[in-house]
Amino acid sequence: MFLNQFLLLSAILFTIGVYGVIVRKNGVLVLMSIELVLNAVNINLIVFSTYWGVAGQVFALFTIAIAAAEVGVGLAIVLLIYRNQRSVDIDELDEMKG
Amino acid sequence: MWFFTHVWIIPALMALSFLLILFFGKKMPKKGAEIGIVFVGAAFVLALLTGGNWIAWSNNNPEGHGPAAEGAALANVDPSCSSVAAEAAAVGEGVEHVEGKTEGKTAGKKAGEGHNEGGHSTEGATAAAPPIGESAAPAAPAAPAATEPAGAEKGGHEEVATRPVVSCINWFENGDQTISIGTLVDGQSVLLLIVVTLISLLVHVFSTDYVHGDRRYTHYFAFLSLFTASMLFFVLSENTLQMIVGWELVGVCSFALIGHWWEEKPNSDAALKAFLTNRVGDIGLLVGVIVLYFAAGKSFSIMDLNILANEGEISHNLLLIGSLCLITAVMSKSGQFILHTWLPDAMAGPTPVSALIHAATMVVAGVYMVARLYPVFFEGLSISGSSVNALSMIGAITALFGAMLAFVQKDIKKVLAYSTVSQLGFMVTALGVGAWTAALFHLFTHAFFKACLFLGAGSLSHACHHSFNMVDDMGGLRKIMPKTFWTYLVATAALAGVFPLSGFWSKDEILAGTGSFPGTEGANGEYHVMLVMLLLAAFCTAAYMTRTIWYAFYGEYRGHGTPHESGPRITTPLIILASLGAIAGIVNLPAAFDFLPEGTQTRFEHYVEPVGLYFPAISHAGFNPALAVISVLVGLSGIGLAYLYFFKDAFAGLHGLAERNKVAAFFKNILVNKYYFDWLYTTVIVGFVKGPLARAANWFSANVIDGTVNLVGKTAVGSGSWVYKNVDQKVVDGAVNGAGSSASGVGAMLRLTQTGRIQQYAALFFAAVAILAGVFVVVIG
Amino acid sequence: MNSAALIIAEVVPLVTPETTFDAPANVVFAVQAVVMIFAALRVVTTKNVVHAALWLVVVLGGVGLNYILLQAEFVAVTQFLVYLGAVIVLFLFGVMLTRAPLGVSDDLDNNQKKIGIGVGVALLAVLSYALIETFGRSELTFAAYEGVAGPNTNGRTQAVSDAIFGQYLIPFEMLSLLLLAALIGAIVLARRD
Amino acid sequence: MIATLLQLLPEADFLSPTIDWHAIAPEMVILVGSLVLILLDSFKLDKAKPFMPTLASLVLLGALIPVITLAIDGSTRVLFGGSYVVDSMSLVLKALFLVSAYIVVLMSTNYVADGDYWESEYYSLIVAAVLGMLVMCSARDLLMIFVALELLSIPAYMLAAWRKGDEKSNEAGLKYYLMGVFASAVLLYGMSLMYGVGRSTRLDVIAENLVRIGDGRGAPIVTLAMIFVIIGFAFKVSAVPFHTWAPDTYEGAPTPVTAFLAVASKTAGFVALIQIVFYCFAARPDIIQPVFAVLAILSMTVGNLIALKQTNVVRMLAYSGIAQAGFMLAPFAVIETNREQALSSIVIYLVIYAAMNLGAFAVIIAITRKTRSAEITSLGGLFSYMPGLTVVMTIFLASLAGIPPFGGWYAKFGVWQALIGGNTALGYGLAIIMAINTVVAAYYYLNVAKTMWFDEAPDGDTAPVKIPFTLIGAMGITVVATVMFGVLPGLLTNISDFSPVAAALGR
Repeated sequence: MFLNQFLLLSAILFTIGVYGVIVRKNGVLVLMSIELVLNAVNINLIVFSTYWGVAGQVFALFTIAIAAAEVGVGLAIVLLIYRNQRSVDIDELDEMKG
Repeated sequence: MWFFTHVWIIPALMALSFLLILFFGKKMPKKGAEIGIVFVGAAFVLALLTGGNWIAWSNNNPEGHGPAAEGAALANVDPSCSSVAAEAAAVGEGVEHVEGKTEGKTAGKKAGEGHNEGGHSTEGATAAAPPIGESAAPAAPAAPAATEPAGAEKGGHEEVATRPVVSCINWFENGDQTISIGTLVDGQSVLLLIVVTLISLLVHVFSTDYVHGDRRYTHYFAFLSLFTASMLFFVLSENTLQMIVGWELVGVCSFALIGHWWEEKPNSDAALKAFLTNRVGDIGLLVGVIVLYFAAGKSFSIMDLNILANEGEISHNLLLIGSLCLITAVMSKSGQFILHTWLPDAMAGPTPVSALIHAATMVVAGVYMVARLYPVFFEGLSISGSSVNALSMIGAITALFGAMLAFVQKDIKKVLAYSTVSQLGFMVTALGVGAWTAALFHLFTHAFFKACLFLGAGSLSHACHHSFNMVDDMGGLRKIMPKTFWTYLVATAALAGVFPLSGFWSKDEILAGTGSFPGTEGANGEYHVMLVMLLLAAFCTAAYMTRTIWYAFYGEYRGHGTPHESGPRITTPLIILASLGAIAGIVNLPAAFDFLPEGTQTRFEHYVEPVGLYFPAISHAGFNPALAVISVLVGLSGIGLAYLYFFKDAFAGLHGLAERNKVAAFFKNILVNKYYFDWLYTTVIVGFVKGPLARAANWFSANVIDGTVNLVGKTAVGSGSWVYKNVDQKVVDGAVNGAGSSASGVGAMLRLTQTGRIQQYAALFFAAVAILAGVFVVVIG
Repeated sequence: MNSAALIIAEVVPLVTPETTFDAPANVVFAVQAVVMIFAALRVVTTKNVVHAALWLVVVLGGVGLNYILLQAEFVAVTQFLVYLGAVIVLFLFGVMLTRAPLGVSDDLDNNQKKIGIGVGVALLAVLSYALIETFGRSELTFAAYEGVAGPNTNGRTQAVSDAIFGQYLIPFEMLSLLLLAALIGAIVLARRD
Repeated sequence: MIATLLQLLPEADFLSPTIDWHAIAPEMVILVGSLVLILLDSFKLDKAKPFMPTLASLVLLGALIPVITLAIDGSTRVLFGGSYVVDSMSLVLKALFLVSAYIVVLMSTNYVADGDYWESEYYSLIVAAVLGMLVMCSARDLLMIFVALELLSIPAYMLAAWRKGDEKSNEAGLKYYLMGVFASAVLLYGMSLMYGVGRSTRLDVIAENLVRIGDGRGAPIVTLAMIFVIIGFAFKVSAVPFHTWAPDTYEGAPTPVTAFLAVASKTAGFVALIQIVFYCFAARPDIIQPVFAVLAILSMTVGNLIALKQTNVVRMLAYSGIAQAGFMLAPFAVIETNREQALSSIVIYLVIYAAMNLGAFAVIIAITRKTRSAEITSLGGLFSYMPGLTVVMTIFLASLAGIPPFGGWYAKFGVWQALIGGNTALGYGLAIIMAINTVVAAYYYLNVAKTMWFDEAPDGDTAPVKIPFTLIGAMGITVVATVMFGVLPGLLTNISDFSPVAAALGR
């Protein structure tokens, strides 16, 4: 197997995730897109850990844990907004600008 | 010596005064004014004592010349403040240190001084006597005097070395480097000490009446004290970093004082404008100081910098860059052309503040800074032996420009403001052409008569219901306010350069310093353009001041209510200042006046001009009677023309007063003058000489003289008002404001990018990531 | 010298002749890569919120499969447990609690599709240029795992645990506080009061 | 039962790491302290609430004690094989974070108690975030830096949304969270590649490998990884064009949280940048110098220009903070030729910036107690009814504008010195652009000062408002610091003399 086949797969996932966060306006969907991006990173780490030892795996484990925490916090904020505004349409949040 | 090492007490007194007034002022019977006066009085006495000691010190320290003496002159420099000076002082003979080019320069300088010294030496040399000096001076830097130091010895063996006394303490450490804070005492700083404390004292006294009953009376005095303290701190600066702090403090205080009556929006706007314009220059100062810091081998010390610059150990390019940066600072602080616009606006402050700002403190800071770091400019701009440079050009343009603009102002304070701009232009030109002493001398004399004029204007407005509009709200005050009138008249005459008032002597010295006029070969270069521009400026100065006198004191009273003479607390300072303005010139009578008793000529130069390695080898232009006569004539013709212009109009009494402020009215005045000339020629001349000669004379009078008067008047007024309306108000002010409004326009546009929508932010974020990464990946790989 | 050589060749020759084409692994990779990319595209394009969550399951599972291919079994197990077991459930709760429309909805995207595609393509171009330019056709050799011996699978899980509790002890402790803080904060924000 | 299970375990060859407990004592105090706060809140509930700010302050100040003892000890301590280093610079920065957080707690005390907030959890989260900051100061490992960054960010996301009923606060929280996560993603992607090319997560190893790879063409992934990592932190310090979250979040978040974000969080971003750039990326000045020059120029210019048009004082401070970040980013661009001065000028700027900006926010909190609005016009006539507050605010504004003798002046001066001392065209260019920007910046700072001093009070309401003593304490500390740092810069130059640190960095 080539190194690049994994790295390019991860780059594609990263890019798709980026597309998602720019285009999706439902808050939950944006969070899902973020998961794509973070998983892309993990693939990179694991790939490189085949060269340089377990540090990459440890890094990936930390990333998984932190990503989970981030999603939890993100959902809490989205829920908060939903409760106040009855909508999770983040495109409509533009009270502060300029 | 005690006075020189403890001179820090003077600014400290004023700072203490500020704190005391701030904390206890309101509880005092006189609301804090008495604290200010007592402290500034004490500061003045101390400054006088320091000055007296300085004179005694200078007289009692006769030194020889040559490199050894130059080094010895630095013996009172604390080694911890200036390593270079300490080194120079330590080198016994100083010859190893001061070699080659420097040695030639130093000796050449002495030869130049010899020329001036010759005038009052007991050997009975006459003005034309010292051929040694005259021959050596023009080629001062290149003089092969190293081979003939005797020439210097002969001419100047009576010269005394005025030593700088530098003391400092450790301020802070920056890495392995110690930055000190301290005082530099030499003639220049002592002079400013006396001037600043004196003017400040008089302004304090004046203010007790002038701002009486003001609701921020206590604040006002607190800031007067702080302002004075800042200026004194700046003046005594031992290093450039300290200078920046003082410089900025002065700016901050002026902000507070200009905006003192902030209830009116224009006042607070003016304060902001003054401050912001000054910020532009501050940046120049900062960058310049940092450049010079590296140029001087990582040292902020003024001594180090000056000595190294003087000895040619700093590359010319670095000095040029540094001096150009500093010139930006001078342009803003000293109101030089393009950045001068804040100065007239700053008239919004209380008048005594204007007097303080214009006469002794803020605006002269720029001039003082150039004088302090003179070797940087002298070498960086190649002042010696040239005929044009940035400094002198800016000064000359400002001198002429400001004088023309003063012509068309209605507000008496704005006339004075533009007048200050113009006079600062004189000083800057003088520095630019190498006439260091003349510049400082003019600073000295100008302080008195300009302070007198401003306080006089304050007295007038005090009488006329706080209006400064001399065209509409004043007039005929000569009888009502005799003290104000006479002091104002004297100060005006001094400003116009009427012999023998102080302005005459200092202005003449500047004119001679340009080295353009035949017979002033002792100067550093030949600045022909500057001489012409300064003469024109001098002409305009005389004329617009006459105009002011006319509007304020002659004709009929046009304002409201009944004007009255001001009280003694206002008039006493006026009288003191007017007297000083009249007689201050005697401190620097030309060396050529050898009929005077010994030791009365060039005293100012003698005590104020620094001696030592930290000052460049400038030479002095001699007094030239022809030039003096011309300058007086120029001044008198300015007065005369304006006299015909305004006063004769009054005799005619035909025109409505309201019309006077219109340009059309000026043309009418010209017509009136024509009648006057008609009268002169028909009755006086024709009465004596009849026939063709008379007719010819009549024709001459009707066509040539009238035409000339007409033309001159029209041109002066027309160009003045055109320049005011189009250049000053539109172009210069517009550019200054335009830069601001375009910046805020761009800001408004950029603000639209902040849409508030997260996903546009996200798009921008990732687009920026892609672009930044893409560019660098492609470019660097 | 090739840059890939500078970065990795000291561990393993750039193109090792003895490396055989690992057919099964590559076939598995190709299939799951295609599925993953398709699923990822569906996550960001589908008009049904619940479907998006389910497509995400496919992607995350594929990622776990990749970890197995890369012989990182412990991480793969964690991936399945944390993502498929917890995060997806969290998302589904989120979908329900925010009353997202369960059927097809046209109102899930904003009007920035073109910008999104532009940015995505630009980013992918930069990334793939840099990756291909640098690593080219370098082989994956698992050099790091070969020397590690131990009682359990290739010794790697033990090595991971040794690293976490040795070298990475401080981040591990911080992580515990981070999770606690996130927990407390999320509760405060999400609960009614 | 357990004993049998243990017997089943194979012979473990795990060696528990040796830990220098003194070196990590400040972190331990914070860790234990935050747990105590959480436990107390859980068991005592409302009874404990009034003591929470005091307790949080005690924890923060308590952590300062080991910092001081470590500073007195003076030796550089290296833990975990070089991935955790306690040296003089990290101690200065730790002290800065602890004091800043203490001031934030002082500012929060009445603000949080008066408003409708979850009080105890608020302090728990702040203290937790401080742990992230402390670790950041010593971290010399990508993973550790990342976890520290997340630990200080995640509580901040939630604190920004802490005013639960307020839609603005919610919006602020979501914006900050989403942008923060995007930045984390980019940062992580960069870190994963950096791990790939650098063979380790430890900065010194990566630096060696970067040198070994050299700047030969053909390894664009190195460039890409470095830029991604820098961008991740550029977000944190709100550098343009990654600044968009800052004004909105600052405006919407509770004001003490804004102060926390604007000072502590931004400082943490700079600390991370210092670690990464000085200890690792310095091997490639050909990349980082232009990158930082671009970021610095954009930040100072765009920040200043938009700040000119702001009507809300918090937003104005947000944009001014962006511009100030630009000033602080500039010395990175002369890292090759003037490393030592660049490092100390950034740290000095950070310290002074913390003092003056925290002070400005404290004053705003005090003022908004009366005006209930952060519009600049609402500050009108402040001098007539709260002169002391006006003077204090003017000092902060003057300091931010860089006017002597206040601290901001010396901060800017140091940066200039570093830039010009670098003696490169880039350095001179940056110095000039910075000079122009300083002039622009003076305008909007003084405009606020002018409003306070010269304008009329809106509605003519000139009744003064009582300022709680905690807030007075916060203002007192910051104003004294701001003035002292300007008058006696020696205080700072002494503690920020990192020449040994910088020497150790030298190649």
